[in-house]
Amino acid sequence: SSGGTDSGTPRKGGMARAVFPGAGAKETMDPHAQRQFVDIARHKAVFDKLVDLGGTLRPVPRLAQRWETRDDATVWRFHLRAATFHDGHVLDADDVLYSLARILDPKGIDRRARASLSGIDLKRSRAVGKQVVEIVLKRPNAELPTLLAMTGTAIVRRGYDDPSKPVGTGPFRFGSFAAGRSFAARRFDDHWDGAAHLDEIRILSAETEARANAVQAGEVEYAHEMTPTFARVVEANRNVRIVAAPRSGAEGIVMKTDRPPFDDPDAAMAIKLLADRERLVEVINGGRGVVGNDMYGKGYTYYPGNVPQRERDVAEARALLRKTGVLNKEVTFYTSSAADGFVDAAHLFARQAGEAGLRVKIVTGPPESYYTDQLKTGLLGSHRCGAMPIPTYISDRLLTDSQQNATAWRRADFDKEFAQAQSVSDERRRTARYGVLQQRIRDRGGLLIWGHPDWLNAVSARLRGVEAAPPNTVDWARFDKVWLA
Amino acid sequence: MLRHVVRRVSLAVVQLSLLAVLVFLLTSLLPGDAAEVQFNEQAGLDEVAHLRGQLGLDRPPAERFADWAGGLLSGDLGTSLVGGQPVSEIVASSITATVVLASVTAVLLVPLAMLLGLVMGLRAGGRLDRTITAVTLALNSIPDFVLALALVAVFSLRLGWLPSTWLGARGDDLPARPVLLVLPVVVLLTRTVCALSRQIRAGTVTALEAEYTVQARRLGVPRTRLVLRHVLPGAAVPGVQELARTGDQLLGGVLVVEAIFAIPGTATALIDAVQSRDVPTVQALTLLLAAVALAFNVAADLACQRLAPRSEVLR
Amino acid sequence: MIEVRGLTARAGASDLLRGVDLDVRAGGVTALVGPSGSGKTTTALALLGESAPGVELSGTVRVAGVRVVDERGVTREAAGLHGGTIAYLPQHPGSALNPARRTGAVIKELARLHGNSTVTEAVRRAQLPVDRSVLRRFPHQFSGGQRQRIALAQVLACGPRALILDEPSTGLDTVTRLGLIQELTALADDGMALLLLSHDHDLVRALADHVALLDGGRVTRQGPPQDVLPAVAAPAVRAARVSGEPARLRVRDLTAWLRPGGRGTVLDGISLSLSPGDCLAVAGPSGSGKTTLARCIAGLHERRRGHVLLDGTALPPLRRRDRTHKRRVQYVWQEVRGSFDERRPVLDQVARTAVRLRGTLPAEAAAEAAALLTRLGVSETTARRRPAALSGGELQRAAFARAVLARPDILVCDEITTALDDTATDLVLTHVARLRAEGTSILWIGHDLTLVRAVAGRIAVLDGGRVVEQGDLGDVLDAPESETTRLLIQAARPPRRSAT
Amino acid sequence: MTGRRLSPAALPAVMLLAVPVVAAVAGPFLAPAITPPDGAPYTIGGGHLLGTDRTGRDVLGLLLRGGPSALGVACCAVAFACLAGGLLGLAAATTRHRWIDEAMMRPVELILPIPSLLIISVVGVGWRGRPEAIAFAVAAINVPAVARLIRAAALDAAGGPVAEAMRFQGESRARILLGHVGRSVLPVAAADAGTRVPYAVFTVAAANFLGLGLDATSPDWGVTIAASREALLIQPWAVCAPAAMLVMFTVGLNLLADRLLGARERPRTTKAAGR
Ligand SMILES: Nc1ncnc2c1ncn2[C@@H]1O[C@H](COP(=O)(O)OP(=O)(O)OP(=O)(O)O)[C@@H](O)[C@H]1O
Ligand SMILES: Nc1ncnc2c1ncn2[C@@H]1O[C@H](COP(=O)(O)OP(=O)(O)OP(=O)(O)O)[C@@H](O)[C@H]1O
Ligand SMILES: [Mg+2]
Ligand SMILES: [Mg+2]
Repeated sequence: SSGGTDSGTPRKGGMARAVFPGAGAKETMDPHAQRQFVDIARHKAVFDKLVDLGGTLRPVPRLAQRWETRDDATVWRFHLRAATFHDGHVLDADDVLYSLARILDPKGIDRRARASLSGIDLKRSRAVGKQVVEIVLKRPNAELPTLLAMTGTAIVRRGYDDPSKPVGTGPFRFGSFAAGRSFAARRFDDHWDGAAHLDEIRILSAETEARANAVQAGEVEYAHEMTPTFARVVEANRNVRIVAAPRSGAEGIVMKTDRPPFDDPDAAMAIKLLADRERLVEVINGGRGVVGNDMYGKGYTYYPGNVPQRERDVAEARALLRKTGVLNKEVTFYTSSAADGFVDAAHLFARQAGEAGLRVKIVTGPPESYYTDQLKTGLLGSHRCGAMPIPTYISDRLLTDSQQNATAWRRADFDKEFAQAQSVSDERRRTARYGVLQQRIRDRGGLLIWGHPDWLNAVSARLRGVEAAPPNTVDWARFDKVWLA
Repeated sequence: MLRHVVRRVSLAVVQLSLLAVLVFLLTSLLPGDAAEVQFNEQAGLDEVAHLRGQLGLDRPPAERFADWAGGLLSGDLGTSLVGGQPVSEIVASSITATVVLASVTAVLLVPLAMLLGLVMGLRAGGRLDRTITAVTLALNSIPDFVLALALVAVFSLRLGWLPSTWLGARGDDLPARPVLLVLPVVVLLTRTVCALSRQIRAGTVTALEAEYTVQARRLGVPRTRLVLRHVLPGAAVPGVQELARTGDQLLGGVLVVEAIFAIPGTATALIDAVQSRDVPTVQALTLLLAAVALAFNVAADLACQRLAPRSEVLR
Repeated sequence: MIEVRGLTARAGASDLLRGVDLDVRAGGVTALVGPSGSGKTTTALALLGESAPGVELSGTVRVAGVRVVDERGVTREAAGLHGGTIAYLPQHPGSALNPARRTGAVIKELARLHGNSTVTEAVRRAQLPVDRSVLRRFPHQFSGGQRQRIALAQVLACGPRALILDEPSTGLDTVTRLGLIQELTALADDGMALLLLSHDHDLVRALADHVALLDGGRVTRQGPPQDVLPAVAAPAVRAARVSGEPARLRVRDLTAWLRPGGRGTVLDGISLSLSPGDCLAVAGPSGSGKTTLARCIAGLHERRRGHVLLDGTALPPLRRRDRTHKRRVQYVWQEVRGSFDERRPVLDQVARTAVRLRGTLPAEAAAEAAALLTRLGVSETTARRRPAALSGGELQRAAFARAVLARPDILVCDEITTALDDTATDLVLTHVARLRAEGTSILWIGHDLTLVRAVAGRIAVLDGGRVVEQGDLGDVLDAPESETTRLLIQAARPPRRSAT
Repeated sequence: MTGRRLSPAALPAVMLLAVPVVAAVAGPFLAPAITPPDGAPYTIGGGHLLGTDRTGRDVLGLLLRGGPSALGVACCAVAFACLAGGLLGLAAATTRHRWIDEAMMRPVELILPIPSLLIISVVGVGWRGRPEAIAFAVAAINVPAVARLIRAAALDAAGGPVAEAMRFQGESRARILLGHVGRSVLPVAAADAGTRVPYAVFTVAAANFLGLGLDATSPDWGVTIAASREALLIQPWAVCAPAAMLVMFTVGLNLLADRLLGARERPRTTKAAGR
C-alpha cells in the first residue's frame, strides 16, 4: 500500500532505524561537505539550516524566522529564532557568519554550497545585534533564501572544525558514526521546533537488496530509494508500505547543442518529438511518475504550467530529421549504470528512435565518473536530476559557466537574461521571466525531459508520520516528526 | 623443511612487492581518478583539477608510488584519498566481519566437502553420486544473489526465523548473535562446497584405484578406516589446492553476499575503494588479501608435499 | 587351512586357470611354482576372493573353513578373512605402499587392527632394522629391496594364520634372503600356513615341504620339492668374453646424494668402466646403492658429482640428452609395473621406442616389438592387453623389450629377471648374449650370483655406496677379498629344508 | 576402447545438456518468429508465455536469444582458462628444472589474489563492450587457479616412473605432457572445469553490470538473471527460466563428463571381495 501522512496521535519513545544507499568511505559527517542522501539525512538530524525548501521547492523558514531585503535584493536581513545548540550554546548571528565563512572558505574545496553562495560578500556581511544577520551580496539576487536552503548550508556552532564532533541545533544529538555503515543519534529535548518523538534514530547504509530485505523483515523501519519493482513486490505486504513522493526531480535525455547535428534546434526538436514518454514512464518508472514536458521542475514554484504537453509525432520528427540530414544517420548515446534505469531508458529510446529512422548507437561508460565523462562524450546522454528549485537547476546546468552543463548550452544572451531575472525582486515578474527562459530551452535547447518520477521510500507499518516529500525538501528524511506505533 | 619455508616466505615478499606495483599500474589504468570520481555529479572541471592538486594526484605516478612504498616500509599504509582517514582504519574496520565469516564458513566447509566428496567418490557412478553431484552443481549454478534472495524470502520474511541482514549490527555483536551468520554462511557454503567436494571426489576415485588401497583392503583394513587413513590423504591433494583457492575467494570474493546481507567486510571496502579510485586503500586491501592468499597457497603447497611426498625428490 | 578344488578363472574367451586343486597345510610351507604366466598370481588372488579386472572365478576355495569362492564366484564372507586370517604379499610391492604415509604408521595401524603381532616383531621378521629412521620414512625413500621388505612387514604385522607370498625374495640380496628364510621357517613352525609363489628354486627348496607345479592353468605335479623341481642346473655360461676394446662407458669418482646441498650421500667415489660387448655385474646388499648407480648412468638421478663419460664425453642428465644419447643408453626399471602406463596396451608402449628413437614406422615398430616379445616368450595377444592384465614376468620382459628396441649401446638392467622362471630367464639371457655379440655393453644389476656368473664377465661389489671389490668375475667370486662378497656368496646357497 | 558407445545411463545427462544447447543454437533463429511485441514490465500472461522482463520484453524471446553469448562467452572463457592454465600447470609440473617451475608458477600466483573486479575493469575499459575481451578477462582470472590445481595433480604423475620411461623412449615433452600426465589429471581437470562454467557466466554478468561488457539489456542469460532478480517474487520466470538453462547446462555437462571418464577408468579397479 502507499500513502502519505498518517493520522493518529504521536507516541513518544523508541528507536527507529532508517537505511539509505551507502557510499562507503565517501560518507562524511561534515555538513558542509555533504554529497549523498545518506549524508544529508544524517546532517538533517543533527543540524538545521537558516531556510529550507517546502514541497514546491519554495523557501520556508527554519532557523531564520523571517527575512527581508531592503532594496534590490543585494542586502538581506535574516532574523534568527531562539535555538540552542546541543552543548547549550544559544544560536546567534556570529554562528551564522562563521558557518557562511566556513562554506565559502577557498581552501575547503569539498564545500558543497561554495559555488552557489559565492555571490555573498562576506566582508560586508555582519551581525546586527545577536539575533539578526545582514548578508550582503556582490550582485543582486532575489534567490538568496533558496540558495541558503540548498544542501551543504547547515548552520554550525562557531568554532566548529572537527567533523567527527558535530554540534548542531538539530532535533537529535550526535551519538556515533561509522562511514559507510551506521550513525546513531539521541533526541535533543531542547530543540526549538519541539522535541522529537523518537528516543533514538539510527541511520544505516546498505545496498539495494539489503535495504529491501531489511525493511521487509522488520529490521529497519524506513528504507530510502526503492525501485518500482520493489514497490510492486510489497504491494500486498501489510507490514511495509511505500511512501511515494510525486514529482521528485526529472529524468531525461540530453543533447549536445554545441555541435552538429544538435546545434540545429530542429534536429533537437526531432528527438523530442520521437520519444514515447508514456512508455518510458511506464517501463522505467514502473508507471510511478508523470510524463515530462521538456522543462525541469513540474509542479515547482516558477514552473510554467500553462505550456501545452508535447506529444509524440513520429511523422513530424521524420520530416525534421530529413530536413536536418540526420535521417538514417547514426548518433551515439553515451550512458552508464550510474543511475537506475539509465541504460534501459537509452535502449528503449533507441528503439523508439529507430521507428522514425534514426539510428542510435549506445555506448556504456563507467558509472563512477559518468557525469563528468558525459560532458565530453556522446551526442546524446542520460540525464537525471533530483528535486531542486528551478533557478538552481538553470544556474547549475544551463549557463555558459555551469559546471554540469550537460547540453553544452552556452548562450550569452540566455545567461544575461537569467541574471536579470534573478535580480527581480517582484515574484510575479520573476516567475514570468523564468518561464520565458524555460520555454526557450524547451523549444530550442537540448533537453528532453520525458518524466518526473515518484520518489519511493519503503516504510514499516510501525513507523508513522512519514511525509511523502521529495528529497531535498524540509519534510523529506525528517525523523523528528515521526513516531513508532 | 625450515629452509623451504624460509625460501617460500622470502619469495612471497618479493611477490607482494611486485603485486603492489602491478595493482598500482592496474588502478592507474582505470578511467578517472579519485578527484574526478568524487566530483562526479557535482563539480566542474576546475574543481576536479583543484582537488587533484590537493590530493597530489597531479604528481607523476612513479613519485606517488615511491611515496606510498616509503610509507609502507615505515609501517604507514597512507591516508585514504576519499575520506581522508588513515587507510589502516579502513582495513581494520572491514577485516573483522570478513574473518569471522570466512573462518566459520571454512570450519563448516572442510568437513562437509570431505564428506560429500568421499561419499561421491566411493559411490562413483552410482545413484547417490549422481544425486549429490546434481544437487551441488545445481546449487552452484544458481547465482548467489538469487539463492540469497530466496533464502531470505523463506527463512526471514516468511518464517521469520533468521535475520535477513547485518544492518546495525557491529563486529562485536557477532558472538552474541550467531544467528546473523547463518544465511550468509549457507550462501557461501553452497558457493564453495561444490567445487571442493568434486575435487575430493575426483581424488577419491583415483586413490581408490591405486594399488596401495587395494592392498590395504586385502590386509583387512575396515572400510571407514580405509577411506579416512588410506584413501583420503591421496584424495585430498587436489582438494587442498582447491581449498587454498576457496580461502582467498572467501576473503576477497564475497561481494554479493556482503552486499545482500549488508556485511561490512573487505570485499565491500575493496570495491568501494576501486570505484572511488582510492588507490592507497585499494593497495592496502589487495596486499592484505594477497598476503593471506599467498599464505594459504604456501600452506597448501606444504600440505600437498606432505600428502604426496614423492614429488619432493623430483627436483 | 586352505583348500582349493576345481578352481577356474576365465578372462573373456581364454582360460587362465582350468581346475586347480591345491591344499595348503597349517604349519607347513607349500610352494606354487611354474612358468611365468602360468597362473600363479591368479590362483593366489583367488584365495583372497579377488581377481584381476575382467577375470571370472568359479570352483571351490575354502580358507580356514570359510567358503571364499564357490560356483557363482566370490562369496560375501571372503572379505571377513582379510588380514587376520589370510594375508597376501603382492608381486610388485613397490606400488602397494601408500606414498603418503610413513611406513611405521601403517605397520602400527595394521598391528593394532588385528592384534596378533607387534610393530617390532613384524619389522624384525621382515629383515629390516627396527629403527626410528626406518619407521619414519616414506616408501619412496627406500630402495627396491627395502620396499619389498616393508610390504612384507605390513603383511606380517597382521599376524595372519595363512600367508601368501608372491615372489618374496625379489630384490633381496642373498644375506637378507637367508634371514628371511629363517624367519619364515620359524613362522611355519609356529603353525602358520604359508603359500609361496616363486621362481626362485633355491628359495623353494629351502622353505617348502610341498610343491605344486602349475602349468597352463592346471596343477600338473605335486609332491616334495626334490621330486617336483628339476635338478639344480646352473644356467649355461654365455659368451663370457671380456673384450679388450677401450672402455665405452667410464664412471669416475661418482658421488651421489639424496637431499639438496649434498646431504644424504648414497654413492661415494664410484669408478667403473665398460667396454663394447662387455657385461659388468653389479652386486651388493640391498640398499647399497645399485639402483642409484644405475639411475646416475641413466641420467635420472641428478644430485651427483663426478664423471659419467660415454666415449670420452660427459653424459648429461636425461633431460638434456639428445635423441642419440637416449638411444645409446637405455635403462630397465627394477620395479617394472610402475613404469608402464595403465591406460595403453603394453605392445604400443613397447613399440614406441623404435618409433621415437629409431624413426621406424609405427606399424613396423609394432611388428618388431611383437616379434621380440615372442622371442622372449610373451605372445602378441598377451602384449596387446593393458599392463594390469599381464603377469609380473610378462611385464618384466616387456620392459626389457622396450629398452632393447632402441638397439642401445649401453643397457642398464636393474634386476630384470626377478619375476622370471628358468625358461624365461634363459630366453632373456640368450637375448642378452646376442646383444653383447652385437656390441652392446651391459650393466647387470642382480643378486643372483649364479645368474651373474652366466652373464657377466666382470663384477663390481657395492656396499654402503662404495665399490668394495671389482674385477674379473671368476676371480672375485672364487676368491672374494671383501667381507661383503664373502657373506653374499656364503648365503647364496641356503640349506634345504628337506635336508634339515 | 575404440568405438565406445554412450551407455543408456548417460541419457539423462545428454538430455539435460541438449535443452540449453539446442536453445542456444536454434533459439536465435526461432526467436523473431515467436516473440510477441513488448508488453508492460514484469507481467505474467498477456500473450507472453513466460511473461515479460523489466522493460516489457518477452522472456521466452530473451531466453531464445540469450544462449549464444551466455554459453559462448563462458565456455570460451573456461575452455581457454583450462587450456592455458592446464598447459601451464602441466608444464610446471613436468619440467625437471625447479627454476622453470618457479618462473611459471610465481607470476601465476601473483595474479591469483588480485581481485577479479580489478582485472575485469581494466580489460573492460580497454576493449569496451567486446564479448571476446570479457571472455579473455574471465579466462585470465581463472588461469592461475586452474594452473595451480593441475600442477598439484600432475606432480605425482610427472615424477613417476611412467614419465621417466617415456622420456627414455625419446617421447616428446608434449606427448608426455598430454598423453600421460594430462590423461591422469583429466578427472581432476574435468571436475574443476564443470564448476567453473557457472562461475564464468556470473562473472560475465557481473562485468556487464559494471558497464564493462554487454550491457544490462542484453538477452544474455546471466544478464537476464541478474537484472530480473528483484522481481523473483512477482515474475519468477524472468529469473528461473534462464537459471534453469544454466543449471541444466552445468549439471548435464558434469554428469556427462563423469560418465565418460568413469567409463574409461572403472575397468581398472580390481574386483575385490565384499564389495
Ligand atoms: N628419498 C630417499 N630418502 C632417503 N633415503 C633414500 C631415498 N632413496 C633411497 N634411499 C636410500 O638410499 C640407499 C640406496 O638405494 P638404492 O635404491 O640405490 O639401493 P639398491 O642397492 O638398489 O637396493 P636394492 O637392492 O634393495 O634395490 C638405500 O639405503 C635407500 O634406503
Ligand atoms: N584380465 C586378463 N585378461 C586376459 N588375460 C589375463 C588377464 N589377467 C591376466 N591374464 C593372463 O593370465 C596369465 C596368468 O597370469 P598370472 O599373473 O597369474 O601369472 P603368474 O603365474 O603369476 O606369472 P608371473 O610369474 O610372471 O608373475 C598370464 O598369461 C596373463 O597374461
Ligand atoms: Mg605373478
Ligand atoms: Mg635397487
